[in-house]
Amino acid sequence: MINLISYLLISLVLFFVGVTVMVARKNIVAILLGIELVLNAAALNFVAYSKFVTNNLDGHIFSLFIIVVAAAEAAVGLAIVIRFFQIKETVHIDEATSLRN
Amino acid sequence: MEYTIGSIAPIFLAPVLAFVINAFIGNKLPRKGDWLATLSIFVSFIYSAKIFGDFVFGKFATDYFVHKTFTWFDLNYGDFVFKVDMGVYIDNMAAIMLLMVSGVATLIHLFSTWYMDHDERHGRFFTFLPLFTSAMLGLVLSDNLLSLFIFWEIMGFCSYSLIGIYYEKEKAGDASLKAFMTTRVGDVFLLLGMVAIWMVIGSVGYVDIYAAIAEGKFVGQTVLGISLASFAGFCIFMGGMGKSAQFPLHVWLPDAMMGPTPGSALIHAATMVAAGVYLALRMYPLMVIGDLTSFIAIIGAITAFGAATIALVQSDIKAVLAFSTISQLGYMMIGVGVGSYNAAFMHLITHAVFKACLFLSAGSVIHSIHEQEMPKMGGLRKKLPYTFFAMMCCTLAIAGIPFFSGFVSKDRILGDALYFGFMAGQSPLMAIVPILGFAGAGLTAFYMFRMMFLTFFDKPRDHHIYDHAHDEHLDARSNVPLLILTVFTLGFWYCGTLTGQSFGKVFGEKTEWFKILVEAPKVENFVNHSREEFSTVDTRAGVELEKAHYHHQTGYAGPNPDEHKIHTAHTIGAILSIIIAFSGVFIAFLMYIKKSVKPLSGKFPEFTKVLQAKYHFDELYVGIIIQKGLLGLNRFLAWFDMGVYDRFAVDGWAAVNRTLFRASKWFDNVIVDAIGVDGAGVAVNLFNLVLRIVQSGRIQFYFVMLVVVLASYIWTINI
Amino acid sequence: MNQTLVSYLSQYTFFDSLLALFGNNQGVLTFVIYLVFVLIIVGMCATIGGLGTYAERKISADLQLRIGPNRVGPYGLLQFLADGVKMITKEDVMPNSADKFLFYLAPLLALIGVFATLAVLPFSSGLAMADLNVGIFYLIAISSLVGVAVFLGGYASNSKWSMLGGLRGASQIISYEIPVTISILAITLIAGGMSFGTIVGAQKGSPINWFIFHNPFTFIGFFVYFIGALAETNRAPFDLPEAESELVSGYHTEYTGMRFGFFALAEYIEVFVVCGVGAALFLGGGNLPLPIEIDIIPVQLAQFAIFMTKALLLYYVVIWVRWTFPRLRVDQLMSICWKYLTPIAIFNLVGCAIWVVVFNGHSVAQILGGH
Amino acid sequence: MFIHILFILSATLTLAGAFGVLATKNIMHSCIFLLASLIGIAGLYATMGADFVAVTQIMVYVGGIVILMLFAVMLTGGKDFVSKAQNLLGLAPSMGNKFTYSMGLFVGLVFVLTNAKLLWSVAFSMSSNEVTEAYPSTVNELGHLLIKDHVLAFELSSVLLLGALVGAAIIARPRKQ
Repeated sequence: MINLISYLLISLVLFFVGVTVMVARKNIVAILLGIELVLNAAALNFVAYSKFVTNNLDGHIFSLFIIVVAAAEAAVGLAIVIRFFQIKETVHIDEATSLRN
Repeated sequence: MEYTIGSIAPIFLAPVLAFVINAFIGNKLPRKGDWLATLSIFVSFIYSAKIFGDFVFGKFATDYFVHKTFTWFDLNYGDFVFKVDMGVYIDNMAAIMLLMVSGVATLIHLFSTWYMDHDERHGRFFTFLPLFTSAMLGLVLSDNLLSLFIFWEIMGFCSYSLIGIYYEKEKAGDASLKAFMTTRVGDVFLLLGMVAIWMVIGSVGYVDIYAAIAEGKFVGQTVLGISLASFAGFCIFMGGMGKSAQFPLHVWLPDAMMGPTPGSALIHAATMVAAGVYLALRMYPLMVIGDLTSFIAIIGAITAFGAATIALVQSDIKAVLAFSTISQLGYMMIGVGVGSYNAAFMHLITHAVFKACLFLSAGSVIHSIHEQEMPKMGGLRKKLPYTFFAMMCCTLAIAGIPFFSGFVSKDRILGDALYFGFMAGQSPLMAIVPILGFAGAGLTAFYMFRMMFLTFFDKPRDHHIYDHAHDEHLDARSNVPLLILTVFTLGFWYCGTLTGQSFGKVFGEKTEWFKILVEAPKVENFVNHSREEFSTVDTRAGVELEKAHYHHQTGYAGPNPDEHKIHTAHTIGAILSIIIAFSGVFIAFLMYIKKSVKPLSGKFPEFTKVLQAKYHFDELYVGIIIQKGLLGLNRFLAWFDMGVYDRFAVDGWAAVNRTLFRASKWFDNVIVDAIGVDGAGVAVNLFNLVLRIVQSGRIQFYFVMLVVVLASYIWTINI
Repeated sequence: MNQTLVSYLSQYTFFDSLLALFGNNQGVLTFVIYLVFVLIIVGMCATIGGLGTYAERKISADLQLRIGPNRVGPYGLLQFLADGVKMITKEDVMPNSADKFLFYLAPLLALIGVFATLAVLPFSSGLAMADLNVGIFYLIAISSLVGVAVFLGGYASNSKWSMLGGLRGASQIISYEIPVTISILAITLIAGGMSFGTIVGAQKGSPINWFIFHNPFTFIGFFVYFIGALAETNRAPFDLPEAESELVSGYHTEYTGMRFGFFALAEYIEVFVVCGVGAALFLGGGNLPLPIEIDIIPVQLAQFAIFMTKALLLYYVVIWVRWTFPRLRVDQLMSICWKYLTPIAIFNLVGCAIWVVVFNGHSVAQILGGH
Repeated sequence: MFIHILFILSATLTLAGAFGVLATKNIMHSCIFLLASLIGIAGLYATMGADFVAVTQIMVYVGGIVILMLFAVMLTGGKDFVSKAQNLLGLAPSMGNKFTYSMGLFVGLVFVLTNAKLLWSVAFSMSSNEVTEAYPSTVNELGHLLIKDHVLAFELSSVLLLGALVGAAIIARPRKQ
């Protein structure tokens, strides 16, 4: 029996794991991994509602845009990580506390 | 007869393709891609010839046209409808224009491959030339003012690039900038006119405008207190004035001769400047209901005569031709203004052909002697026989000698002008139009033959140049284009008779194809016009319309009550213009060959100086508008700034402040510093102890706080 | 609608008798049919991959005026079996400081990525495991797993040669994916669909209908695709990730035995797959050059034979190129991709789009022949 | 039947991958588990008939983002850094310790319970019909939607991608010291 609830549960668990990773990890790359999980949980919800509730494809469109935004976010985020590493020689997030230098 | 997108698009797309290829990899192609540009225009020419054949030799009626649209963009958000169509509109006029533009452009490209050979800007030249031609063809194909404007601006840009192609020369750079800026003045008006039209009918398509005129949508609409039709017509005509170099926006065209001569031939003589006249012809119904025809006629007359007088004293061969172009464009505008619709258009075509040929010949002369100043030429007839032949024929044409094309078209315009000025019941002021027109015609004959005599006849005046000139041999790239164009300077191609008058008729009425095919748009035909989408299948395929019956005397419009007067005017005009043309030639002959009459420049030195300075228009614009106007304004502002604002506002305020400062110093020291600042510091320090823990800069801590606050909020409210 | 192998077979009469054999349980029958065909296709492709190593040696020998393998079996045909036996029985060495988990995973990922592409490869109009309506897009997407595998192989070995090879390989694969994808996009634009059924079906009849001859842009597009595909499969002259003279043997330096065999097999099968895709997209796929409309088993077999012939001819060209051209430098590799292939591919895409609009999707041949 | 098998496989892969990301202490392994999870999500999309979204997911994530992540890990050394800065939870290594994990689990739980409170009633009131086995293609409809109804968002996302591309290149470019 596959229905809306099963997808929502998977999405919820994925979201939980994503948030946990974001908080528990101190490595900036790992935090980005958590963000990807959270974004995917949201995108999964959109497609599930699109399939089971609204019966149109707007949810698909939205999840496509989520994927696009995730790609942009990953590119910029990782560029910042690499730049940060060049300056501080670490990717520990607790080192990233000052607004300049 | 199928008109699908495949049979029309190549006209425009082939040169664009050549432009794209030349722009990116042109330098790597053999001969830097000039053959590609020429070939692409030739493809356009073939497709244009097909359309021309369908329209002119086909069985279409006179007022038949092909109008097809496709959706350009379509933004529909609920009730908000914003749909813009692009399309193709071809009628007889556009078909003839297409053939002329692509044909002349093909020959000029061919000539340029010779002229620009071994030039360092070869590749750049052949990148912009096809783009320019494609823009002109696209302009002719356009079915609305918006796409016309787009192509119009592309042409402006190409013209800018081609004038300034030797951009390291300061004069070339200035000239290109001048051309660009001057035409921009007209373009702003054109845009304004389009907006005005859009406001009334929500579209800028020709067909929609014609239909709106027929339905009377313009009646009663006013803007700024004048009728909207007048306003829109005036603005659009201003655009045409800028492009077609009409007084007072003519100043850019003579300077535009800084570019390579074939470029001048294509841009500043044959096609681009014709775009303004073309626009005026397309918008003719608007001009009529806006009561602008007299204005156009007067502007045209002033331009025609003024430019002709300036041309009298120029010594640069290209400058003479440039001013003659302005003058001839003035005649076209006279034609538009006096209602001589098909003669104006015919003059556009004939002028394009002979002026292209004249410029190419001038290019040939310049290329062989590397000199542009006529006083240093002379006697080149023997060195350049083919060029001489071609240039002579064209000069006969432009001077209005019978049997040549210029006579036919100009004479018809002048005949109509004569009727317009003296017999049509206009105000007496309008007599100035035919008077200036005929005077200009005489001057035209004079200065063109002056140029011919100075260049080709007489003895060589500078033997160094003469001896170094290359002898001319018949060459497919340099002479053949000239000779082909020369063939079409004969009058009977355009009117089927030798002189264009009924007493010279030899081939019968049927061959008066220009008069049969071209006439002012009849707006009432467009009222119920439904537009067609482009598709593979032409829904009109197989539908052949009967050619409307044409009366020689009455045309289509039915018998004109003034027919007799018009006929009289034309007869007088023809005789008058023949006399004037020959007398102009004769005076030139006396002055420059026989030398029995001294040139008048010695007798009126002041006037000559004014003419040589082109009536001081450049100085006028620079001196009055820029120096007096803008600089004066600047000086006034500077005075205001220093005298009024500085003295009273700044200094006075400073004095007030000084007093206030003394009071506030005491207050500051005692109350603010001691109690406020130090006290605040202590207070902030206390707060800081708490906030330092929260404002750690750690993004994860912020996230946790965010989650906790959000969660507590959601759990406390009940949903 | 996605057509699958089962939905194709169900039009034949013997399908019903098979169904009866399995007690009218369609699920079980579907499972069995897929199992059988998966085994057939995977086995066949593995053999092709194995024979690829043989062909490589034999053709290189021929080009260099040598004899090549000639001891095992007739003409040395069984050489690849002997190599396989050698690989399986070899000791499985792993470097001490390697990342164990990733070291095991990398060759498997490479094989998964390659075998997953076989699911949509159109061997004939019927014999495709699934004719997805996003077929070609799926193929491009899933084959990027190979890039990850190459990268992981390089990283997990914990050796500098492997690391450099893996980095080069990953950057090369994701860079060249762009021109390849854009060239393929131009084809989907013309065919009006991303499924292999649509694309191959649009090229029916004589070779003049092949998409390579459709218009000038697709003709250039084929070569862009082919060069890009060479680089994506790390074949010479783009075999920088495994350049012997610089990096020992790149990302699989530390691999031995069957793990190395997996990488090698994956590479050879991937070459076959890209050749097959090239044949299907540009060279008409398995279409018979005759206007045969009936759909019977022999026709399917003939289509299969034609498809394999085209793919294997391209395979020959790939090997030929390898033994003809010298290897590129890294900067040359990247400038070829970003400065030449990608702009050309984008130009082709725009050109194709304009062509489709202007000529209403007709090919050059149709235009010349008056539709 | 196949849908159910695919669903179970994909769901297992998704969740196992996600927990792998959470549990493993090696950042490289985390990336690979993320890859597994993302492929699983693509499988879940496929069970819902979202073929184009599924393949796009694989294309973008496997072909792009995961490789990007791997590169970033490689370029930043992939070591388990320890910060010199004192945290509320003491000195924490970059892959976390039991304090950070307990904090993370707490926050995750709070977040998820909040979400559940918001969505639970909504989710059950929605119609939920059984997944059918046959799916029409979504590609054509998606294409039409993208260039008609959602054209503004489509164009904006292209601008966004361009901006991200240029921005990433500018941020990460090597600078003269």
